[in-house]
Order: sequence, then C-alpha cells, then structure tokens
Amino acid sequence: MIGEELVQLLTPEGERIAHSDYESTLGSDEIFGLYRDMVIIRRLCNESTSLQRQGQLALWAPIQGQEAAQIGAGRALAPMDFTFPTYREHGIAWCRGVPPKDMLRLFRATSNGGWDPQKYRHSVPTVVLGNQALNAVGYAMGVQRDGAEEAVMAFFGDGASSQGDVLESFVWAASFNTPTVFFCQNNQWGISTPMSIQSKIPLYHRAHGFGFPGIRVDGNDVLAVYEVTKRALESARVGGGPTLIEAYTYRLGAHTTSDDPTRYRIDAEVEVWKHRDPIERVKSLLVREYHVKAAKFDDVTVEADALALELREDVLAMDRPDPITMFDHAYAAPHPLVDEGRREMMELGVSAGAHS
Amino acid sequence: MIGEELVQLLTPEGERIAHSDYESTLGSDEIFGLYRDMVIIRRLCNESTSLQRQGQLALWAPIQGQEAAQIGAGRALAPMDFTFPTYREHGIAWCRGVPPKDMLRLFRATSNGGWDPQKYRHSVPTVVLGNQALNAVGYAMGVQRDGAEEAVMAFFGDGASSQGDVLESFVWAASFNTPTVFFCQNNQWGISTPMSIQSKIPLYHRAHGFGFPGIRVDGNDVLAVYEVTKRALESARVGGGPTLIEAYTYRLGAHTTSDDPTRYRIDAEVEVWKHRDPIERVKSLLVREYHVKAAKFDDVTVEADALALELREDVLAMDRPDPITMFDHAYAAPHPLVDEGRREMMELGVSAGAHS
Amino acid sequence: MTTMTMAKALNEGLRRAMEKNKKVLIMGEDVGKLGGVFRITDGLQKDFGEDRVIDAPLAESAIVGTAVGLAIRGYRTVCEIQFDGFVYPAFDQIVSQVAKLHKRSDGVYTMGLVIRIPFQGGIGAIEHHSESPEAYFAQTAGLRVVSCSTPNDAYWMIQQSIEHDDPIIFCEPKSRYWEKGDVDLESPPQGLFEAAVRREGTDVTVIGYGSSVKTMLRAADTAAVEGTSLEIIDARSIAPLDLDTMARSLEKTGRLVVVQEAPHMASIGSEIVAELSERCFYSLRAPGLRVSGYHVPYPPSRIEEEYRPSVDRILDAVDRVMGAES
Amino acid sequence: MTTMTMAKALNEGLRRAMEKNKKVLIMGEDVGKLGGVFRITDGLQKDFGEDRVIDAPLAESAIVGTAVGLAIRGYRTVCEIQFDGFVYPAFDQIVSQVAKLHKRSDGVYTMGLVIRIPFQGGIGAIEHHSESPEAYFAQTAGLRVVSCSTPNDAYWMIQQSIEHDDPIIFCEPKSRYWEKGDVDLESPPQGLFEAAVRREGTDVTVIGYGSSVKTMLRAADTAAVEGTSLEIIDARSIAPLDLDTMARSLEKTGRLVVVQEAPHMASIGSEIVAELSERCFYSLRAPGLRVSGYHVPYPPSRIEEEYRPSVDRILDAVDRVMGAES
Ligand SMILES: Cc1ncc(C[n+]2csc(CCOP(=O)(O)OP(=O)(O)O)c2C)c(N)n1
Ligand SMILES: Cc1ncc(C[n+]2csc(CCOP(=O)(O)OP(=O)(O)O)c2C)c(N)n1
Ligand SMILES: [Mg+2]
Ligand SMILES: [Mg+2]
Repeated sequence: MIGEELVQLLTPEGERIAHSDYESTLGSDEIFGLYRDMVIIRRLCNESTSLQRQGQLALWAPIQGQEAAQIGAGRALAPMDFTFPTYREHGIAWCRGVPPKDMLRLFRATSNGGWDPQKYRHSVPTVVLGNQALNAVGYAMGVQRDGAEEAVMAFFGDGASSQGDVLESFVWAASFNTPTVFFCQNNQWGISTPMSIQSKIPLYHRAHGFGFPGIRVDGNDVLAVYEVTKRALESARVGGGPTLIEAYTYRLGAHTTSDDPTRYRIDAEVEVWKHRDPIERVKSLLVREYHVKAAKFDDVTVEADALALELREDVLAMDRPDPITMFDHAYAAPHPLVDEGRREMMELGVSAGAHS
Repeated sequence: MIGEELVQLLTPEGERIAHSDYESTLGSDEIFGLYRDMVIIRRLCNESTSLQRQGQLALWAPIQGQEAAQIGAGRALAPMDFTFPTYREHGIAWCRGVPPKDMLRLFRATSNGGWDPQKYRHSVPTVVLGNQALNAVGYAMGVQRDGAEEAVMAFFGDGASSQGDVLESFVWAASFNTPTVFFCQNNQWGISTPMSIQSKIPLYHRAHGFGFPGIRVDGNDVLAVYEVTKRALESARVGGGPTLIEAYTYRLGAHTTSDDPTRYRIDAEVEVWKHRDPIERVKSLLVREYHVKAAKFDDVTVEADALALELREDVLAMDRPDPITMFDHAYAAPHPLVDEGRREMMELGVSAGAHS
Repeated sequence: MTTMTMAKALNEGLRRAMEKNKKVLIMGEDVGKLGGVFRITDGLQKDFGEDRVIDAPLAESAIVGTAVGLAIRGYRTVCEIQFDGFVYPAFDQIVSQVAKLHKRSDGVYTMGLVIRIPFQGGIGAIEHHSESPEAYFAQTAGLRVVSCSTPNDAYWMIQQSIEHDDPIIFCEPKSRYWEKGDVDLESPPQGLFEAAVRREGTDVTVIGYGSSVKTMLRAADTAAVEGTSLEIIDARSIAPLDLDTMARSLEKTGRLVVVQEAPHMASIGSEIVAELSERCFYSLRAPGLRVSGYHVPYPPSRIEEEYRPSVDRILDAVDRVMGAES
Repeated sequence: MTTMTMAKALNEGLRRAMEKNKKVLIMGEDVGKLGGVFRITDGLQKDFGEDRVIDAPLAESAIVGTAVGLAIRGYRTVCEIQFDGFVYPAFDQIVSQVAKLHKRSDGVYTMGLVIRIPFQGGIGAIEHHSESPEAYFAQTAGLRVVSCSTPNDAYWMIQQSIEHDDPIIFCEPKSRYWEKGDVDLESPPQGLFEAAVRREGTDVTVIGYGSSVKTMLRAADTAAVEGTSLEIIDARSIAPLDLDTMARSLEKTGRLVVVQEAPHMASIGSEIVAELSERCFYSLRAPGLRVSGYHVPYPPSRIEEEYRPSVDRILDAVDRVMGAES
C-alpha cells in the first residue's frame, strides 16, 4: 500500500528522502523537540496503561505507534488554531499544553471532559465517532465570520471515516470553503475491524470526490507529518479551504485496555510495524545527521520518567468527585429537575465519602 | 458544466453523436416506446398537477424535464431488479408497472405508500431524504446472499446527495461490492437550494473517492440514460459492484405544488432548459431518422389523454379511507395499545363518513 | 399592540433578535431566498446577508453539528428543521453533543442554540410532516423544550429562547402559523418556562400545548354550554414543566385531562399525569386522563383529524373525569 | 437446566436462532472475530461464516438501514449496537423506516429485525456507555422494546424476538452480563410481552426492568428484615407494558414504586405511574413514586452509583409510600 502517493521525508531507517512537493524546514533543535515530545508522550501513555492495569483508571486508549502522527500534527498547529480531538489524541493534547493529569480525568472516570477547552484551544474529547468533524466545520464557519486567520483541525480515525457525520462534514467544508484540516489517523484498525472494511482504496481519495485536496502522509514520519500539516493549516488560514490528511500509521497496542487484539490480528503484522517505529526513525536521523549524543537522549528519558512519576502522583491524588457535582453544569441556567435531584441527594445524605 | 465528461448520444436537437464508450442499441420501435412512455408520464404528471390545483390531491411533485432520466433508467431495468424510489419517481413507477392511481394515493393523502412493493418490485416512496439508499444496499446484500443475478437501484436527488445516509451507502456498497446502482437525478435544485451548495464539483466524482465508478449522463437524453443505466445494471448483476450514475437534468416545474420557484430562480434559466426538452429531442430523432409520421405521435397523445382521464376518474373515486384503518398494519402482531385505540375509536362512533 | 399571524410574529421575533445581537445566525434548508417553506425567515437573508442567514446543504445532522461548533465559537444559531419528521438525522448531535457539551466542558462551553421545529399535524400533509417528537427531547437531560400557541408568545418566546444560554428545542404548531392574534411589541407576557392559564374554570383542569390549546379552548366553550367549567392551561414550556401552575389549578378542580397529539406512551402527558398524581394525590377526585394521538404511525392526512385530539375526544375525557367521583 | 452467564445465554440463544432459520443474520461492529466487545457473538462467525455474521463498516445508521433492506429481502437481521450511546446515529432509520415500513407497505413488508443494545450503567465506563434510551423507542409507534434480567430470559427472549414479526429493540443490562443463572434449554418461561412477578409481596409493588431488577430484589430482602413485604415485578416488556400483571399486583398492595436508571421525565416510569394511577385509582393508597436516574447527563462513572437507583433510594421511596396513607 505504501507507494508514491505517500509523502515521506524520512525512510523507516531515518534517512532523508526527497519529495517533489515537500521538504523539511526544521533545524536540529526543532527536530529534537519533536523527538522529545514523542518520547514523553509515549512514556506518559505507558504510565497510563500501567495505571489502568493497577486499577487506577477505568480505561486507557494507548497511542503507541501513532506518536509521529500526533506530534507532527500537534506541533504544526499555531496557538490560535482550534482542535477537535477524539478520545485518543493525547499527543495533540500534549502539544496544546493540556496538563497530562487533565488528559486522564476522562479515563479515571472523574470527568466527562477534563480540561478547559477554550484555554488550550483544544476541545473536550468526543467519544461518539464522527460528531466532532461537524463541530469543527461549524467552528470554522465562525472563524470565517470573524474574519480571523485561524485554522481548525478535526481528528478522526479510519473507522470513523465511515460515519455519516464525517462525510457530511466534507460536504460542508467544501461548500463553504471552511478553514478546516481533517486529520485522519489511519491506524488500520477500528477496534477489530480492519481498514479494508471501511474502504477498498486509500482514504485520502475521499476528499477529491468532494472537491478538495486529500493527501496521504507517512504517519510514522514526524517530519513529513509536520510539513504536510503545516501547509494544509496555512492554506486553510488564508482562505484556501479544507484539506484531508490521511496519516498512514499503525496502532501498535490494543484499541483500549479493554481490548484483546490477539483475537483478530496476527503478531507478524504487529512485528512489521514495530520496525517502523516513529521514534526510532527520527532518533536515527538525529544521531546520523546531527550527531546528537546518547546523553542528550538520556536526558529526555529522565525527563519523561519524571513526568510519568508526576502524572502517577497526580492521578493517585485525584479524588472521586463529590456526587453532588453531577448537578453542576448540567444546565447553564437553573432547572427545577436539577434542583429537585440535588435536594434529594442532599436529603439522602450522599456525600463524597459515602460510597465504597 | 456540460462538457466531455457527460455521456450523450443525442444532441439537444435530436441528432446522434458518437461516444467513445457507449452506443445506442435500440431500434426504432424501442425508441418510439421510450417516447411513448415519456409523453404518457408527462401527461399523467400534468393531470396530477391539475388535480392538485382542483383540491383533489394534497400535494404533487412534478417531474417535467426529468422524463428522459426516469424513463431511460426505468426501461433499462429487468423485471427481477428491485428499485428504491423517493417521492418523485413517477416515471420509474410507470416502468415498473405500478398503476397510476396507486402512485397518487400518497398525494391524495389516503395512504403512506400506495402499491404492493413486492408485486412491482418497486419499493414504497421514501420521503425522508437518503434513507432509501441504505435500504437499497441492504436489499442488495440479500441478493448477494441469495446468489441471485439481480440488481438494485436507489434513487435520490442532488440535494439528498449531502445526506449522511447516502454517503454511508457508498461506503457499504463499496465495501461489500453490492449489486447497487445509485441513480442520482441532479435536477440542479433541492427545493430552493442550488446544486452549488451541495457540491462545487460534479456529483458523480463522489463515487471515485469511495472506490467505485461514477458517471455523468445527459439526463435529458433518453438513449444515453438507457445505455449507461443498462450497462451499470448488467455489471452489478454479475458481481461488478456498484455504480453511481449522475443524470444531469433540470426540474422545469416547481419542487411541489406547494412551492413557488419564482422566489429563488430566474426565468431565463428555465427557458434555457425548456430548449433542452427531453421529449422533443427524441421526437426529432424519430422524425428525422425513422420518419415516424405525425399520426403515430398523435396516437400517443390520444392514448395519454385517455390514461389521464382514467387517472382523473380513478382519483375522484378514491374515497377517504375509513379512519379505523389507521390501526391496520401498525404492527404485524396484535398490540394492546393498537387494540385500545381501535376500541376507543369505535366507541366514539367515528366512521368513514363521519368527518367533514 | 398589533395584530399578526404566528408566522409573521416568529419572523419579527427573529428579526429583532438578529438586530439586537449580531452573533445570532439562522441556518437551515431553504431559509434564504425562499424564506423557508413556511416563510418564517422571509426577507431575513436579504436584510442580514448570506453570512447570517445560511442556506444549508441538505443534511440535518450537519445543520445541528455545525451549530454546535458555532456555539463553541460564540455564535448563537437558530437552526430550522424543515419539518418534524426530518429532525431525526440530527438526533445524535442533539443528544450526544448539544445536550451534553455544557456539562462535558464543565460549563466552559455555552450551548446557546435554538432548534426550531414546525411540529404536530393538521395541515393535510404527507407522511413525516406531522410528527410530535417533543418527548424525545424533553426526556433528554441537557435540553429544554418549549412551544408557542399564540402569535404573542411566538414573538416573545423565540427571542427569549435565543437569549437563553441552554439549548432549546422550539416547537412551532404549524397548523396555527396562519392564525392571527395580538402581539405586544413592548414587553414579554411572562417567563419562558411558565405555563399560562388561558381560561379560568372550576371543574376540570385541561392541560396541553401547541396546536392543542385552541382545540382545548373550543372544548371549553362547548363544555360551558353544557354547564361544565374547564380551566385551560397552556404548558408553554414542555421541559421543564411548570408544575406549580398546573398543581395550583388541580388543587382547585380536582380533575385532570391532558391533551397532546403524540401517542400517550411515555409522553409529556404521562409525565404530567404522573407528577400531578403525586403532588395532588389527596385532591384528585378522578384519575388523570390523557387524550393523545393513537399508538400508530401518523396516518395519511385524509384521516388525521380522527387521529388528533378533537373537541369530541376532549369532552369525552372531561365526561369521564366528571363522572368518576371518589 | 444448566447454569450460565447472561452473556453466554445470549450467545447460545443467538446460535440456536441461527441454526433454526438460515435467514437469520448478525450484523454489527466487531461482531465477527472479536465476538463483539462483550463477546455476545463469540464464535458465531467462525461457525456460520462471514456472510451470516457481518462485521460492519463503522456506521450505525447503515447497520440499521441495511438491515431494513435485508428485511425487505426476507432476511432477519440481529443488529448489535456496541453501546447504548451509539444508537443515536441510527435513530432516523429506526423511527422513519424500521417503525413505519410495515404500515407504509400496507403489511407487505415484514420488519422482522432485532436491534440489540447493551444498556444502562454500572460497569464503570466512560461517557456514552451507560445510557438508558429505552423510552425513545417505547414512545415510537411501530416498535417494541424488551429487556431481559436473567440468563434464562436472555436465552429465550432473544429467540422469541428474532422469531417475532415486528421490529424489536432488545435492551441488555450490560452490568448483568457476567452474572450466572439457571437456563432451561427446553421451554421458554413465558411469552415475550409478559411481565414476571419475581418475588411475591403484600405491601408495595415495585416495578422495574433490566439491571434494576436485581437491585429491587436486594431492596426486598432488606425491607423484609424491616417487616415490609415488597412484590417485585420485572416488566420484561417495556413496550408494550404488561399492565394487567402490574395492576393485579397493585390491587393487592395499593402502593407503587417504579425503578429505572433513566431520568424520570417522560419515562417508562411515568407511563407506568400514569397508567396504573388510572387503572387502580381506587386501590392506590399512596401516590405512585418513581426512583430514577437524575435529570443530568450520565455522570462520570466514579459517581455513577449515586446516580443509579440504589437499594437505599428504593427503600426511601418504599418508606414514603408506606408512610403516606389515604
Ligand atoms: C458512533 C460510535 N459507534 C461506536 C463506537 C464504539 N467505538 C469506539 S472506538 C471504535 C473504533 C474506532 O476506530 P477508528 O475510528 O479507526 O479510531 P481508533 O480507535 O483506531 O483511533 C468504536 C467502534 C463509538 N465510540 N461511537
Ligand atoms: C431528511 C429530510 N430533510 C428534509 C426534507 C424536506 N425536503 C423534501 S424534498 C427536499 C429537497 C430535495 O432535493 P433533491 O434531493 O435534489 O430532490 P428533488 O426534490 O430535486 O427531486 C427537501 C429539503 C426531507 N424530505 N427529508
Ligand atoms: Mg483506527
Ligand atoms: Mg434536486
């Protein structure tokens, strides 16, 4: 499936390759920064998996294998852009500045959101597949009306690409030429459903049928993802309309901690993709081209470990919310049924500590 | 917009033109048959409009201008094929053998359907835009499981092409390679909404993005519609999978009798399309190439008038249903709430004649 | 005071809301040049431009889904759903996003948007054009549902809904669009979530909303001739219900009839009966009855008047609650 | 008699239905190799092939919409919706086509299809995985809604649903999937639309369904200790309701509590209270009460047990109906 149509700036071995339309604009510090982000987010992700295994999280959706796709896209964003994630965009959330502990509130089941979406310009997670694509287009229509030079990015997976909402969002983005970048992480699986059930041809072609550009990028090549995303965002900001980016990548881990991928896919496939590890790829480049020293890599590992420890502590300290808070923000204005419920709960004497 | 991409076998003046992929396979009798169908359905449609104006129908959705699209497609169907119409497929219904009076039950508001869909292999009208596209794909999945060589055709308009259900039906048809022909009559308007709001590029391109063929045919050229549809159906029947046909045509009349198109489109546009009248086009051919005599055309007019008169009589004789029938077929098996309602209505003494 | 149809009152109310706040947008199918199939948005695109009165591609999920995004961006969109039966493609966006994003964002997002739905039957339409979907939304925590029954309410309630910070499903009784009434352009008649006693009475409390209110008033006229005094309450707010006003009436009359076009199963009528049976248990002199549409798909419109609650059916229920004494 | 979990009972029931009728298909997300996220369809694709156990592209409207077409073609599809909160994209197809095509075709089309929905909360999941959407469907004329609460019912009710000619929304209490119970493989316990008295009692009739039944039984144990005798009724069929069985109980006890996880607004509980208030007006000794989820979006699951009806909340309602004497 990987052929000419895939934008690549680094081989799986971390060697640069030329591309007719794109070239990397990043210097060594910036590339190292991407490396650092990827290592940290992987480390945080692993920590979260352990936290789940230890009963501290209700669920976790790992991103192993998809770090380049998310960090490449996340770092291409400008501060004023706005992003609409699914439940798996931890790398994007990291780039937007969302504190790691806030990312985990959803998974600790103490919140249905977790962070202030306006502060980080990163919306709350959307669990219902595809809904956020339309929300992103609507937000972008607002950007147009404000005359602002901002781009809006909607994330979704290969599975969600089959949802009516995602497809309608293509219609609208094309019709209104909205500043929307659709970022599809084709990690080749929607839980147990292989990509081939969603489409027989590469997903980025969809965009052409709706009248806007679609492009497939090697999602394990952080430099390529960065450049492709950056250009799409720039175009969106100045009235160039929407782009669909298909980041061709692979979900190395389980769908979530509740999933058992051995039931539906073979080890050999996973092995192949382990050899395309996005972090190793850019590390090779850093070593070969920029002669980055082992110590510098080690520093990142240390930093990542520290962040992971901090995350663990934060999570363990994250209390179960007082049940009475379920009545907060159900509505913006007072509502008699909410008041009635709150009153009933208070009368029942239910409190933060009451439940085992 | 009409360019090379449009399959055409007759010019608007009714002269044959060659096409690299398609040629007409029909002889003079068959072409005359198509002419006859078109004249009759237009006549019935006009009669229905009058019936509505005279208060005999609740509503009517005219097809003036779209006769070639519907008759071309309708006559390309084989008896065993199955069709899923919208509310405007009167020409298809005619070709499937649905008695004209049955087509009008929906519009006389005496039925939500009107005919036996299994008998005519033509489903009941779908008013909720797009729903039928998925139903058609499901039916086609059944055909596949039966190992039958049958094709299934789903009709929808340019407006409905924006609905999630239509777009999801493309995903499924492609994934399962179902024997489905999607027949989109692009009559350029969805009530007051111009085609340009649904798509900036020709609609048939959509199919390519989903991985199956899309083709645009001159919807006012009955010979071209017939050939393009026939080939798509044949391909579907033998495992060739889905095709999207965009029949490029024009709605000469109002959206329905409730609509006032002068509010949103200019006369000049309508005038242009009047010159592309699908019936005149094939009539010119019949005169020029086959020297069909005026008398023969007159016979058709007489036949059409007779059918229109019959339709009028049938409609006038079509009584308001007994209100108690609203409880029939609400469920297949007995249901206490239905029984309760029926009992209540009987006790209230409501009967067929009671209401003014 | 000026006299106008409900359609015109809605149009004027929308116009005034758009004048007051330039973040107010209108979006829907055919709302622009055509002014909507019911002409509720007539002339608004001409006056406020295509950026504020947006002709939508044909997809309801997208109409609501983009309105959600616009709300996040600080706009207030009034979505027009062309007919009740076409709101269902948007159901997912309404239930999963519109109703829940304020909560999910811990109050950061304001889902100030209005979804206008011409609802109920009575206009002789074909299928899917006469549905009563209000209970689907009333049930959904995070939403509010209101319905107008007079031009004055239409004028004011649409403005109050647009100004309100919670998402509101605004149900318009399409069969009443062309009926005229007085509109007070100076001040609103009452709060958005308050019921109105449309006619005082002493024997039976009759509660309904939307198109049913006029039928109820006609039933009250007939009943009066027969010596029975009906108190007619227009719920106005379907969710939340103004149960205080309703209970006050019931304490007085002791008898309850609820009228709605929707079938009675798990309906607003069921809620009113259940709630008032609880609140007014000791005052109720007869079981609360519901006069509803039947539990069948909405029938072909030639027989819709036998489906919709009629004066006769209301009076029949009134007789039953009057006959049953505890 | 054999013992198995509800999950296994459903699996066995599906298997038996597929063996009996080769027109029976299963369709849904991840139902094939994975056997569904709850493993309800475990092993079925292996045994019946990919043509009969269909891994769907990820689109619920399409899952139901194609099942409609398959029904027209004579197939009986059991659609699996992965979680309750994901049924809404299919709402339009369910309300506009599934519920209405039998009627629209004057009885020619049989919409014999089953939509399985793992519903209610209690498994500590994230948002959208713990909803109680049953009333949306119960309200909709043309549909039927049932729910199992024991493995034996699960085994039989799924088969009865598949055999039934009307479309059925089959609600499975996911929190009970892994609880074991006796299954009689020989003959069904009762008709699909009949309620079951799970425990006889004399003081208060407590009605519920799905996951609530077990909680109700636990409440009955506690109440018994305190000297109050609860009659526990499992509604089983949510639409239509078996009101005869319920009324019979209420005639005896005179007191009613309904339990549900859904918020009470226009709910099944409202319907039961409204109907029984009417039918048993003269036997009711206290107002019928509902113990429901609160009118807020389903909370984060760390606090879901305070949202879901608990033994305490049920007993509190029992106390209230016991305390109020007319
Ligand atoms: C509307 C809807 N249907 C079903 C689900 C259950 N579900 C959660 S994730 C998932 C697979 C998604 O696959 P994909 O879009 O490829 O994203 P990925 O998980 O691979 O990142 C499914 C079916 C859901 N969340 N929403
Ligand atoms: C889901 C849905 N939304 C809105 C409508 C109202 N409506 C009926 S026809 C129509 C326009 C359809 O346009 P198109 O698909 O081009 O078909 P045409 O009427 O031109 O044949 C609209 C908006 C509907 N029937 N269904
Ligand atoms: Mg995926
Ligand atoms: Mg059209």
